[in-house]
Amino acid sequence: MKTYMEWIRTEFFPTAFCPGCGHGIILRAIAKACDELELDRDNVVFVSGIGCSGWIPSPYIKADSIHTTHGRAIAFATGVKLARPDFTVIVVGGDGDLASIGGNHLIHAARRNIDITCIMADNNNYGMTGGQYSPTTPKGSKTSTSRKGLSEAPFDVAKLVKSAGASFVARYTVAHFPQLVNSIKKAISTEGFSFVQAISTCPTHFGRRNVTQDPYEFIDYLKRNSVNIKNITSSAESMGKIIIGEF
Amino acid sequence: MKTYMEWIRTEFFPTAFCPGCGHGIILRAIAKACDELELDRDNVVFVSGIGCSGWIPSPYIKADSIHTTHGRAIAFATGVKLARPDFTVIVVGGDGDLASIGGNHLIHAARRNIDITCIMADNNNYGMTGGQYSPTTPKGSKTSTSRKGLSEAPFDVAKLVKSAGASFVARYTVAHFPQLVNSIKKAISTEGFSFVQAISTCPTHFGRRNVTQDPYEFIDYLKRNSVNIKNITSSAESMGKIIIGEF
Amino acid sequence: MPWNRIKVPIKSGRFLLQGDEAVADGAFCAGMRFYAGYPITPASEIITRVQDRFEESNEGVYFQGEDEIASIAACIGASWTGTKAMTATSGPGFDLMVENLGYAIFTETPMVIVDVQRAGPSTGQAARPSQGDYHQVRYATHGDYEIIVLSPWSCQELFEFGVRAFNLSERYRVPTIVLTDEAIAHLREPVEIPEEIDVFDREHDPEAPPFSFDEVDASPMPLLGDGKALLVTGSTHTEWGKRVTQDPEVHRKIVKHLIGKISNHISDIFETHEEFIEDADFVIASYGISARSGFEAMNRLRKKRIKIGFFRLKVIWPIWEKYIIQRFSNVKKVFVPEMNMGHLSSELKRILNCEIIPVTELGTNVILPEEIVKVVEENL
Amino acid sequence: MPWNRIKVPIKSGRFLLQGDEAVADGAFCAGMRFYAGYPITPASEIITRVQDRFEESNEGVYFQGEDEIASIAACIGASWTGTKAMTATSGPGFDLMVENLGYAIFTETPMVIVDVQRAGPSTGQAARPSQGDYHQVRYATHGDYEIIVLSPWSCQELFEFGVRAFNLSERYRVPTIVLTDEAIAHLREPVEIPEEIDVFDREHDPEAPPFSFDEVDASPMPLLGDGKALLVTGSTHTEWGKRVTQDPEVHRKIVKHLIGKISNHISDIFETHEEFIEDADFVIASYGISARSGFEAMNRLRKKRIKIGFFRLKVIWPIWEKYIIQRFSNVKKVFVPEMNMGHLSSELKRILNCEIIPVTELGTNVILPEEIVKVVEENL
Amino acid sequence: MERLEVRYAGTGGQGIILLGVLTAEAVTRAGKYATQGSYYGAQVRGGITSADVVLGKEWISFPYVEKSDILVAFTSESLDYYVNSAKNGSLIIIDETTMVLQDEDELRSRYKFFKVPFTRVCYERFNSGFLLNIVAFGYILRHLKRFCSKEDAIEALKSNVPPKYIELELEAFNIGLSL
Amino acid sequence: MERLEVRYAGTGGQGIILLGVLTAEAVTRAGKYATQGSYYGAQVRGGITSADVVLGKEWISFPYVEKSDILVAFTSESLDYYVNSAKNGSLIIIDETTMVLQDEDELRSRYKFFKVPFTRVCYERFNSGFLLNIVAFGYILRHLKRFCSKEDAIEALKSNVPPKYIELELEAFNIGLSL
Amino acid sequence: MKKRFDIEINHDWCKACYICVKVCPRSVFDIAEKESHRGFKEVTPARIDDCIGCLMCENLCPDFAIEVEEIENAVEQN
Amino acid sequence: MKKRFDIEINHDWCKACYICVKVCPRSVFDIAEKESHRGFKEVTPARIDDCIGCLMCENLCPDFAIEVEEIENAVEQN
Ligand SMILES: Cc1ncc(C[n+]2csc(CCOP(=O)(O)OP(=O)(O)O)c2C)c(N)n1
Ligand SMILES: Cc1ncc(C[n+]2csc(CCOP(=O)(O)OP(=O)(O)O)c2C)c(N)n1
Ligand code: SF4
Ligand code: SF4
Ligand code: SF4
Ligand code: SF4
Repeated sequence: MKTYMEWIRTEFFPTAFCPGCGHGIILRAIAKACDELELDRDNVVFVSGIGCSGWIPSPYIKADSIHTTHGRAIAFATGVKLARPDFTVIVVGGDGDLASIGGNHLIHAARRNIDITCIMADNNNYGMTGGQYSPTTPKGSKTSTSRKGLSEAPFDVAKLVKSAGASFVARYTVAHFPQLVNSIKKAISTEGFSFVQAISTCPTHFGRRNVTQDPYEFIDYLKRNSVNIKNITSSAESMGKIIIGEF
Repeated sequence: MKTYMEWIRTEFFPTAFCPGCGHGIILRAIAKACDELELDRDNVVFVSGIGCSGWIPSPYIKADSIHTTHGRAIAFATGVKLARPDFTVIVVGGDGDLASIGGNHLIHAARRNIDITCIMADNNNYGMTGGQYSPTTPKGSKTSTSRKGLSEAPFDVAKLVKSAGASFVARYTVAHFPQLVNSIKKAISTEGFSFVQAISTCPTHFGRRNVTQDPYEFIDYLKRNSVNIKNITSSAESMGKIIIGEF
Repeated sequence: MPWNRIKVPIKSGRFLLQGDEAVADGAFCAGMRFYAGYPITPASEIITRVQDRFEESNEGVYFQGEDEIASIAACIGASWTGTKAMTATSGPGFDLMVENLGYAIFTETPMVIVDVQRAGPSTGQAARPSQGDYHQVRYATHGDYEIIVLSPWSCQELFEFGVRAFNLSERYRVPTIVLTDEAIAHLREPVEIPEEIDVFDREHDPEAPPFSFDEVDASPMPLLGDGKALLVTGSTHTEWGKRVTQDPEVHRKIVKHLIGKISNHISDIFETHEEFIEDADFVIASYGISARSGFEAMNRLRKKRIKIGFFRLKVIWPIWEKYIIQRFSNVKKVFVPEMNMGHLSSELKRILNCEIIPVTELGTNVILPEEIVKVVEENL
Repeated sequence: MPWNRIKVPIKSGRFLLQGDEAVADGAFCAGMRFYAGYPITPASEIITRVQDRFEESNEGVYFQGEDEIASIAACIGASWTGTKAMTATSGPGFDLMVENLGYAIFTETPMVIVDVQRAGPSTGQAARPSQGDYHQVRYATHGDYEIIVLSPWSCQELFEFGVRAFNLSERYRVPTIVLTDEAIAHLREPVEIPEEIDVFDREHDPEAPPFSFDEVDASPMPLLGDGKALLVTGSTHTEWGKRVTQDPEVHRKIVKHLIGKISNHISDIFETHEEFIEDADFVIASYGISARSGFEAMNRLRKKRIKIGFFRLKVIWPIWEKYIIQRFSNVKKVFVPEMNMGHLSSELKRILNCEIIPVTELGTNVILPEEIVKVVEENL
Repeated sequence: MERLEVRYAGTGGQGIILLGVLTAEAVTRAGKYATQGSYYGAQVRGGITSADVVLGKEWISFPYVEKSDILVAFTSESLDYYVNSAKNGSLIIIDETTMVLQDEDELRSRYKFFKVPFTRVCYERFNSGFLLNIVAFGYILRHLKRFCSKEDAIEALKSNVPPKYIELELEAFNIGLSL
Repeated sequence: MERLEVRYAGTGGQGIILLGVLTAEAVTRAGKYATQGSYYGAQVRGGITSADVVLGKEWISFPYVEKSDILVAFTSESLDYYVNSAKNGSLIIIDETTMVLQDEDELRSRYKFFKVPFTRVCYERFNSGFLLNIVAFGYILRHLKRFCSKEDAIEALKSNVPPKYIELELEAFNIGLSL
Repeated sequence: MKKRFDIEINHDWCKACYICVKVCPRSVFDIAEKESHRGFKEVTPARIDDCIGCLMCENLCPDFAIEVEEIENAVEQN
Repeated sequence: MKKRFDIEINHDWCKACYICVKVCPRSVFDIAEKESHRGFKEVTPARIDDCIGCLMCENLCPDFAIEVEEIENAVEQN
């Protein structure tokens, strides 16, 4: 067994995620990052909100975890961190959880630059409640609440969090596993607020309606559709692409 | 009588603001902008939240106004605008109102780029409740809740709103009256979400504790301490300065 | 005239509908043309149906708020333009609406909230029914006021109360809640959509002050865009909306108005469904999904020749105490099945002097008729 | 032992204190070392005092949340590290705390909320007193549960209840509310700070499951950092925190525990202040600021040889029905002064059979003793 | 008041809810009364799922299954969970292909017990279990004759599946009918 | 139970609340009991402001002024507002310098009415009205003899003003004492 | 052709913040020695002839208490 | 010195999303013809000798159902 499995609560397996859900890959990435950093599991606290994404740490990561109300994970985490600055505090949430209802806590944590790591499992929609659009759903996408295509523009959450004051901001997809693990490691190691936008796949909802219901094809699409921020020469080049890298 | 006085509800004068409060100057700037744009007063709706800043339009501007709950003005305004796209909808709020408790509505309105104008009367603290620090209070400032100097960093709200997707973003101070009027005019004329950060003076609280209790000296300080974004050559130059201009 | 008999803007006839769909249809028929909400189990299906209706008719605006706070706020803003507005949610989302619900009450803004109960406290069991929010909807926001809460027991009533909630809300200028639960909202039943319905549109008077101190009735409402430079505020105000934040007398007048305009019309607002009350020694009193169980239990008990009646509150707030006292004057015992710790029971204890016997379920199972039959038989 | 007699960490003696200051001092003495809040009239003075105490002692963390939602959330997070946490607010801010209050209840997180009532609904009159939130604090969040609410009537009691709220909260693992009002919170009175106080610190057991299904008492609490990979969740869960969102039985067990751990200890929790109840035909029953008026009214009436007693609830929730029934067994009429539409009155109507006569104030004036005297004399 | 309580039970992804809806819809179209309620696990897929349908000639008071008259189970897990709420002597139908039972004799002694090869016929014709629920819908109709006709059922089907699949669905339905 | 109800009334910025606090503090230091409540307008400055102080030897039940025994008014507006809640025959003190009264005779007939040149003496000594409240504090002590001594008052003053101003404040206090 | 201006001060609205006095580049205003009935020392445009009509005082008066207006006739007469 | 790998598949955790099958650059996996008792067609590492140990399958399996391990002995034996 790989050593990072010590960070996984296998007694609750198989997970409650749909087959092929990218959230499981993010779960592994987090476990691997923690393992490679050799964190002391007794001093790591995970905090999550409501959503499929909230289940990544709670219950699947074997460390203290608080599964809170929808959107409020960062605020709870702030209390934990302020009361116990010696703890490593890691928030995991969805794009709905962290960027829609919880957007204010996100930018304020970045502003305060509080020493918390925040991982946004971004599947471009509200998986748990049936695939409604979220603030990261690309314009034109079909979701259960934009069945003819979404007319709203999405946030560039990484940019937003950066401009709010975060110390470290990165974006990768589940198709970029080693980079994802690395960025999570960097995020945890960085002092101040750090943010990793982990683009995930929800084959059941977003995939089915927009990309593909096939889990692998979806991951492959993410790979093909991403460009590293370092490799962008013109903005036209990056149009419609997922910009990955450190911000 | 100047024509812009038609936008002012003088029957409630003298205003409830403290002597020398900069919010009165913002009131005039808004009235002047509306007057110069020759807006049809019957189709203009002002929406404000709770705070001294909320009083700028409610009751002092003679047009429809909804004085809402603390932090929620933009959300109410969104309902008004969506139901009546023909209305000119203008939100006026404070830094606490719009950037602290209401920060999420602010960035989401910018993301949606809904055609609303938002004017933030930013006096760097919570005037109404006794001068507590706000998300725009400069680091180190003394406020009633940071009596030894604030350790948190402030938002650059203009930058944040811009990166969230707003069409037009400007920042001026009450010491830059003509520019302020102009930027409000541009904001109202721009389609999509437009945001004017109007740096105001609260001599009673922020001024007394940090700059000066003297209303004029405070305004003069704002003038001396601002640099236009166009004139910045090095970032060192702008350290600790208020960057004004269009973003 | 504010009352109008209108042709329904959707296909009439008898359809198998889910509760969530039925309430959306009812609201749409009543004229709802603005919907703002945030998805939540078990109310999310309402959104889909509303969007269908808006798209079919090319009328209406859907707004997905960044959260429930923004959603209810947008409804209030829309309502002041004269647009009938609605939101739908469940416990955790309702919690977040509480502050602006108070604003709507204080500013006398018509609007409808559909609250589909799930098991709480907190996120509890999202897809399981409960009736635990009976008192929450009445007391959630701070201060003194009255509010109207309807409690449907079927998909048919979800349609009808979708209409009625708007009519009451427009008539009394008060936010009105349709309090249902996961069991009914997700139930499918045949629903009869009538050809015509009666609809009340608020009395719009551009000359009227936005607020009123009238102690006995609601007043006409001006709107944004009337050209009267309206002042709307959730702080204490005069009739013309001028803030008055230190005068006890003005505050007293407003609160009296907020209470009086409802309590003086309780006979118009309050509604019940009663069976065999006249000759009953015992009564099963309930509302919502538990009343379905109670009704079946009554049927079974009457087959056993027990003189038991059935009393169902279609409106749970305001509760018409005098009427209830009168109707129950000869009743010996009241059995109150409900999926909570006994909320209606405690109200009836306050109102009635006879014995009140709660039949409660703190888990998340709909109460079975047989359980009620058993409790009644044990307590005869 | 969880109970400890400790020397107070501040200067003892007799001082003129404002209510807001007194409650902050009480909380600090009880061990509060985490405060998160958002300014609001009339609770803002609490912040200043807390900051003073933290700075003097070089202990404690102050966090100014971006709003009230963040503030209460931070308190809950801090509490799970074993830090005694508090927030303070008033109606509009309390509204926003409602969802996370439910989370604290469901996760059995000890913490204290000081709620300084101002006149509502909505922003109403920010700097005027009211008692309109009596039922809100009990029913604000959705679902079924019990909660503890203390109602002080003086600055002295604000100090004492600052201590007691923490003791009860830690003892029963339930968020505890000190419900006061602008009148007392802004009042200044001599307050006696004792040399020593009794403090209850939660039973910390690293081996214990985070939650409990015990029907009669609260259970020990493990903490973050205990090395046991705690699972804390506001969804329905087993004792070990595993989510169980479809099982009615587990939900029933939790809710029974939440209710049972409080209701079974009501004699420990509930507290009253009584005068001349034994021989009284009439009683003035009240709480908070209105009880000050009621007490003075009783004095005046007894001088007129009227056999009237005084009954004050120091704890308004839970309300000990059996005890009240017993104490009022010989009472003919109960007069209930309160600054609202009659909240305690309606509770007493539910509990007692004698006549309940509300003396209410819907405006924002503290009720004058003479007004009560008048109502009593008219109703003898 | 006539009342027939039908419960379909299986796991997520088997189309149990749609089966319930189709039944209720057919009965509604026949001018009778039907209520349909569902129960699903927290996961979008997996776990026990069931659909209750209560049928009557007129309005139905209690809309859920209290004690089923007919229980159709597609997984052993769901059968175990629900068998105790089947009326004594009531009808229990299970999928013969996929379900292995330990206590078949006991079941036979207490209930009218039928094993139907739903999955097998499905695979034989479609090489997939995808239309399992539609086959079952066709099959179950024989027990619902007092409440709806074959035509009502076909109407129900037509109004609940996308037009492009209707041919396939009807075929599955007919297979069920003729089982 | 002895009870003395004192009300200070004026406008924002005059230091009315501090005057109330000083009174209550002095009495508290004397080992007696005092309650002090305030009323202020929504504005940070301006509007009617008042401070109620109720004094007793022991615990005071109702902590607000019901009918004042002593009313000290510093503006006409506040006098008008509060005069009706003064007890008949009670003490009313006003600032002679700044207040112009229409109905002085009536007031004299119903109350023990005193005019004191608070503002004038203040300006004479300090060329500002800034210490008005402290002068008044010194003045009012003569009516509070049963509750506190001059020494208690000075202690109260010392613990409520910044040390660097204490000299000035004491001077103002003494001017009031000797008025 | 020097323009002339009229300055009107609304003493009911003025709160004596003295921004106008200090902002005026021509030091047009004086502050009264004595307090008015509202408890303020009133501002007067003592040197009105020096006014150049820059509107600084008007625009920065938070209380709309100052209005500066060009005297049309005055210009024509020149 | 070709490295050899062992691939373990946990069929209790696998949900048959087939990411592994498709992501493997060496097409190591096959899908069974028949459904298992859990209702899935199971995956088998049919061509295990072709495995190059890139870990794509393991890392992208959302359900932790695959473990690829180098066979230490195998390397030494070469
Ligand atoms: C206050 C509140 N509102 C709404 C919900 C319903 N809800 C649960 S999860 C969720 C969204 C989940 O989306 P996201 O955060 O993107 O996570 P995902 O499920 O996509 O991983 C919503 C709206 C809730 N639980 N609480
Ligand atoms: C929900 C809620 N929380 C807190 C308050 C109290 N409150 C009123 S105004 C205000 C802050 C005002 O600051 P700002 O928005 O910056 O406006 P300013 O007064 O400085 O112009 C606060 C916290 C409230 N009214 N409602
Ligand atoms: S709904 Fe989407 S995000 Fe949620 S488990 Fe299924 S695939 Fe994953
Ligand atoms: S408190 Fe500050 S912001 Fe408010 S009116 Fe006074 S000076 Fe202006
Ligand atoms: S207009 Fe200019 S020059 Fe004239 S008084 Fe005003 S500030 Fe002075
Ligand atoms: S490790 Fe690589 S080569 Fe080996 S089976 Fe997995 S994906 Fe294929």
